[in-house]
Amino acid sequence: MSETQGKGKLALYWAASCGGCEIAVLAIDEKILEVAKHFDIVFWPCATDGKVRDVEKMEDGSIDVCLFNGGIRTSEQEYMARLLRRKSKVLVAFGSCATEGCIPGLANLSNREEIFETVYEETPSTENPQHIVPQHETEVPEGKLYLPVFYDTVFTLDQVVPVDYYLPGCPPEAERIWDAIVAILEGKLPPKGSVIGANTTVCDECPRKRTEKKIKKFYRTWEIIPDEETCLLEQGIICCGVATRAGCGARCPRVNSPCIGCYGPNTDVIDYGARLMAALASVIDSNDPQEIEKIIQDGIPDPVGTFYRFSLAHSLLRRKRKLIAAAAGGK
Amino acid sequence: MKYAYYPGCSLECSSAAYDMSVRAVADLLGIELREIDDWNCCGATEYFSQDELTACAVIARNLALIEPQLDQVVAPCAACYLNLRKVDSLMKEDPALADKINQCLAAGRLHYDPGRVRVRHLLDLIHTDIGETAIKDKVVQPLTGLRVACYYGCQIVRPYDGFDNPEQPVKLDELMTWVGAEVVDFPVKAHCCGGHMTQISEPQAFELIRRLLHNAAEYRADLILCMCPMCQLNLDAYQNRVNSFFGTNYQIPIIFFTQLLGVAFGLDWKKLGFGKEIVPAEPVLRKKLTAPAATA
Amino acid sequence: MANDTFEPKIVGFLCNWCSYRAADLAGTARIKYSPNVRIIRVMCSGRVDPTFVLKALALGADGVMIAGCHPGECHYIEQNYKAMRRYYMLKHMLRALGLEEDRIRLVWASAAEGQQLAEHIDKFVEDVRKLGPLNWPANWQENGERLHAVEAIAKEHEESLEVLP
Amino acid sequence: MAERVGVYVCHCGSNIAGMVDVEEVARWAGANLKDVVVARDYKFMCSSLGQAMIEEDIKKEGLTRVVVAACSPHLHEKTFRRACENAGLNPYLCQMTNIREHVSWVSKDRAKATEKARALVAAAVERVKHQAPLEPFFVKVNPATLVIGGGIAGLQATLELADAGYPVYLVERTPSIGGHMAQFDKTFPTLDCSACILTPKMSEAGQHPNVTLFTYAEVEEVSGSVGHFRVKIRKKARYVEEDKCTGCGICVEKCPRKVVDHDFEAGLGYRKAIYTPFPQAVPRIPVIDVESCIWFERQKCRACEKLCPTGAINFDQKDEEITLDVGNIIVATGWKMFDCKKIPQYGYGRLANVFTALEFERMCNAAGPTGGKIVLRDGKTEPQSVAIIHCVGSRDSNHNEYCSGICCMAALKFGHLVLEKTKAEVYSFYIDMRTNQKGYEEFYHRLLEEGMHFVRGKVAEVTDAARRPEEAGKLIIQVEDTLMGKQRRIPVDMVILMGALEPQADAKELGLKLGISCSMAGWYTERHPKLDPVATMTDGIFVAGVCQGPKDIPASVAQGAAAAARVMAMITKGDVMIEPVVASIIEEKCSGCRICNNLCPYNAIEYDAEKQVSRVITAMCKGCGTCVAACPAGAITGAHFSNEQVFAEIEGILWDAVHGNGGAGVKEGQPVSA
Repeated sequence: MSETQGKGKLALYWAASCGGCEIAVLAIDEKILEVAKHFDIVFWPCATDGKVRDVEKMEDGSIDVCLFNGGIRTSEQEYMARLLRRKSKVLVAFGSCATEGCIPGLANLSNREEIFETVYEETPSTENPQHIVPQHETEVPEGKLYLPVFYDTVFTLDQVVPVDYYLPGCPPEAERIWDAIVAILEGKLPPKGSVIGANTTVCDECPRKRTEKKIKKFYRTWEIIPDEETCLLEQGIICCGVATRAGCGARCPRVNSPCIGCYGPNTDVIDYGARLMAALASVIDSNDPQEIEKIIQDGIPDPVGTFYRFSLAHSLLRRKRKLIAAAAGGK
Repeated sequence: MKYAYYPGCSLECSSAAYDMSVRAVADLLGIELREIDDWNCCGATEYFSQDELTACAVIARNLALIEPQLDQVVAPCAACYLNLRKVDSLMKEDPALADKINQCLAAGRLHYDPGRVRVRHLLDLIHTDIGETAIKDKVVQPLTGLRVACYYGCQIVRPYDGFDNPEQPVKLDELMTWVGAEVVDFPVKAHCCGGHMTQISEPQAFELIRRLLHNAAEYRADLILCMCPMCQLNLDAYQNRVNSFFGTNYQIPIIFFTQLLGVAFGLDWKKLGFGKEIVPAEPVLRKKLTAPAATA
Repeated sequence: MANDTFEPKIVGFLCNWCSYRAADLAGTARIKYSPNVRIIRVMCSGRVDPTFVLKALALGADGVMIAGCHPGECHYIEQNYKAMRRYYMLKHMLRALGLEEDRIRLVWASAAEGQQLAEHIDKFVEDVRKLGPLNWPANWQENGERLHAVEAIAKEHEESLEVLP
Repeated sequence: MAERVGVYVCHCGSNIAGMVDVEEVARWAGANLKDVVVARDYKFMCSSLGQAMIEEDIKKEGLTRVVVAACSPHLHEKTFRRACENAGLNPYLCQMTNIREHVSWVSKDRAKATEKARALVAAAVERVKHQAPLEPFFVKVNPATLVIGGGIAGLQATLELADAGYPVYLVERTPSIGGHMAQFDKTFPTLDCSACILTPKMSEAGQHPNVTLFTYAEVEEVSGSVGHFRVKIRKKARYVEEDKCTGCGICVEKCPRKVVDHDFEAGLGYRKAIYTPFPQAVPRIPVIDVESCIWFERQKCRACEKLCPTGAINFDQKDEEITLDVGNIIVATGWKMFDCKKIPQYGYGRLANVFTALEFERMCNAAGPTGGKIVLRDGKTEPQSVAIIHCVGSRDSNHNEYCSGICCMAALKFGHLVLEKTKAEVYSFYIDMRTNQKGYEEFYHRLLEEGMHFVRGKVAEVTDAARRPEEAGKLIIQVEDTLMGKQRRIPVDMVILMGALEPQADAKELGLKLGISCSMAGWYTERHPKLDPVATMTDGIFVAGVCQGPKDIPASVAQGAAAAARVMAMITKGDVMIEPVVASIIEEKCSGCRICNNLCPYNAIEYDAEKQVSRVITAMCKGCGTCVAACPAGAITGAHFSNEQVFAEIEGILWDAVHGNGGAGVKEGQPVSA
């Protein structure tokens, strides 16, 4: 895209996420000026004024690139996802939430009722004697008011609309964001549906020494002071770097902290947690069923939080079983 | 070591010597036997041919009565041992039957979960749980020179996977060697004594008894050791009848293995129930055990 | 109960050397067993990736069976142990996700054990039948409410756009 | 471009069509499965007409993929792959699905069987679309062969190969080759002398220029694969230097320590602490038994060393490890006899005159401990009556369920020998008389005429407890004669127990080293029970003789020769095709985490420390796919069992769940509303 052709149109949107991704965009520092040189920002509710109505009035496909962060938690977010999909030539799932659900996706361990109960009733700072929880419809003298529907399940962006590119990370590293912008500007994009980034895992960027792996016990981080040079996994600490896409420069392992997997799975892996489970289970150093069970249960008290911390919503099973729904399904 | 104790009817009367010696020996070996409160007859073999459910329920009642903190029960009588085991395992294999039995037990506000209690024979317990070293430690009157035939009968070793070989058991042989006795070969050691056949057809029963006596005599056994009241009764009480029937002259004392163990341990013979047997054992013992016990 | 007519759909991953051949032998010996287990051949139970199991459950299977050579008899020496380790890891995960861990089962069957494999299959089918249908897709779908709500927003906005100018 | 898939559903006569509506399955596949352009059913797909149908469709319809729904791929995968290849389609683009063994033969309900068959066909169709053309690898075959076990089966294999001009290493655990056959006196049914036919073969093997013997040696470790195995053997210290020893036997003669020989003489005779197992042993080099040798016991004696004319005795000798490179391995490790003491009611070990079959073999042998005289344990009394009990430890659910095969004939042979050498009455107690080889039934009739008594019934007990005067001092056989329907007690002087043949105690252990499996009973598993009885599941490893299952001498010899022929075919061809079902690592995706390094039992994954990636050594990979499943980066792919292929197969096999009710068909990434 050369300057003579005129500026492109860029949109950014924030759905179910913490907002860190919005800040991450600014973390590219002065390079944001370079972005501004090439793009008109047509929609960025966090930073510029703009209304949904404006977007609705745009022609379909008139936005060149939309960076969409956050998962889909409510009907409003889904509406925005669909709208921006229709208006954008290239839709990028920006950050871990849009890509694979991220921490908000862990809400899939509960359902709407349980979440409302916690948020609006049970937290110590909550005083709610009337048990008021958000309702989709509310009657007021003037008529009906609507709130977006709060879903039972968090979806990822690509679970509701087709996504062209992904930029994982919680949040994506500034360098990777810039790499992606350059790739878009230069038109050097991988095939649609790809992640713009590395095709290998964190170990590739990790300076620690690795030998062959055999694990007799999994340690939690507070149980052991790890050696600073040896592979953390070989010391029994669950470091997710083996299964997590490179791109961060192995930030966590470099400071003696295990990788927790925010960059998601490597290319063509359809279930991050399954990959990590398979890898870790394979190197458990026991052939005795009871011992294996003990190693697993003692060392991994929270398997979902360990293996699906960032990817539960995008995993094959997507969520914890809703017993009510399952019972209904059986009838 | 605590075990529930199921003496059974025979030990109350005809085999009182067994009960006396079991208690005396157990006491010495530190085995605490807690007699099941309000136990009833196991029904021996007869009930099963009449009505299985009743037979089972009668037996299961004893299992259900065992104090919850005990998980093993000892039965010295072979028939009692077999019946308790049989019902426990029938209940395990057939949950429907177990349900029915428990319905019967419910009438007495009782319940038994199959597998809760492990049914043990006394010999197994002494041999396995006490063991060689502890037994040898207790011997004050070694039975050196006493030739014993160890008679197991049928019910202890068959049909359940037991603590010994079902065809040629050896545990009592080993136990007797530990206390210094000379164990003679007794190839018929697991053959039948005739059981209740004495009441049905004497010639058949006597022939079975004769074979056992004959074999023990052939191997010059001083006495035959039993661990079943029925066996002891048949061999002892009918010995004279067998002799007159076949024109033989066997004079082989038949005693319970616990009685002889008690002798080796230096216990008082009276407390071991000696004198209740018909073919007297004491003369043989006195003759053979010339060397006095160190502490006697 | 609805379970009377419920026929579980079960995916079976059988290793090429022992359990698949056991299934072949069950056939040759004309041993009849439940038709509910549909067999996928893998070279070794060690090839079974937890992803396979999750994928089958996610797509609507009610249970997944993994079968390999007996421990110590693996055609690939010891790879069935790796299958075993992953199996326990998977069970740990399934429990955490609210699934009955009995929906997956690891069994061993040598090439000579057609009868045993058939028994394993029958037992597993019955056990899954007792658990009832899983119907996982229904677990995350929002029962139509979701679509309705999105369309309602679109309609609301359209109407207000019409009114505005 | 969409694939063009052909689906072929076989009736297999009525084998499949009798339970599965094959026409419906084919019709359904054609109507419902994407990319299926041809779907046919046919009486016998494996017939030449069936194959021709596929070939023609490939050419005319331009099929790019083929699915055959028929029997087990273990039977006909090769057939259909060849058909595809003939028509110019890469054979790995053909997928078989098993609707006979896995569906029609095991189902009772036609509708459910048809439903299952549909699912399997859908799975195969979805899978085949993801399959990729593959080319097999070829590996050179080392012409040297390792034979494990120097019994008759191993000897036969060794000589066949050596005579054909190929080098053979023969490894034998005991000090001499010859095996159990060397212990026997006569062989049934011809009654020719065992030693007379065996020893020439032994010495031939001992002297053959192409044969290298390693006796008193065991296989320690096996690595590599077909064409190029590397085998470590441990040659146990003999304490006699082989190159110096002439086999003169002075050491044995002068050795002052005599012990009971539980091996060769089955406990019936004696040997010295330094010994050769038997006079015709090959090699004739003795061995010092450290358990019995006075020097090893209390550092005294060394008589053998002093008297050896060539200075061959070496008390400092150590076990030696030798590495051999071979292309193929023949396993002929034979058997051991059932421990008859496990059936105490038969009295072995308790009643003196109860003998095992092996003891009796030695007793009959003219070179044996009694000089061939049949006598009681006292060494002098000739028995007046002999009982032979069949099926001791075999056909017995308490011990081994299988029939031990050879014992009936061996029992008849024993009967003949007793009748020939003594005046005794001979009783055989059998369950069934099994004499089903050439000349065997005739031999049975001969024994009937010679006056051997046959009692059909399983012996309850052998006892010395006499009931009647005539039983006194005898062994009484208590048996139910099932032909008379009567309990019988038969007093005899001697009892022979026909103990079962059992797998060697360490058969499983060796199997693990070799990567071959055992049946539940412990016999090595052949590749196919009927059509491939000497090959194993591991290419390049063959089995011969009793280690594969009980069999007699002619069958063992035939198997030895057959295994050798199979090996020769491999050597002559020069190279061996290896299925391209192997793992490979995509280096760009590999981060060198090394999770996979330890998982391969064949050490086929190496780590490149410089590039920090792991790599699969294709020739050593056996294609199990464990590393594929374990790779956390998804960097390892398994040819022909790739993730995509299995995922597609799962989707296909759950076709009804995905496309049926429940809305499970919603694809990810697609708008829910149109």
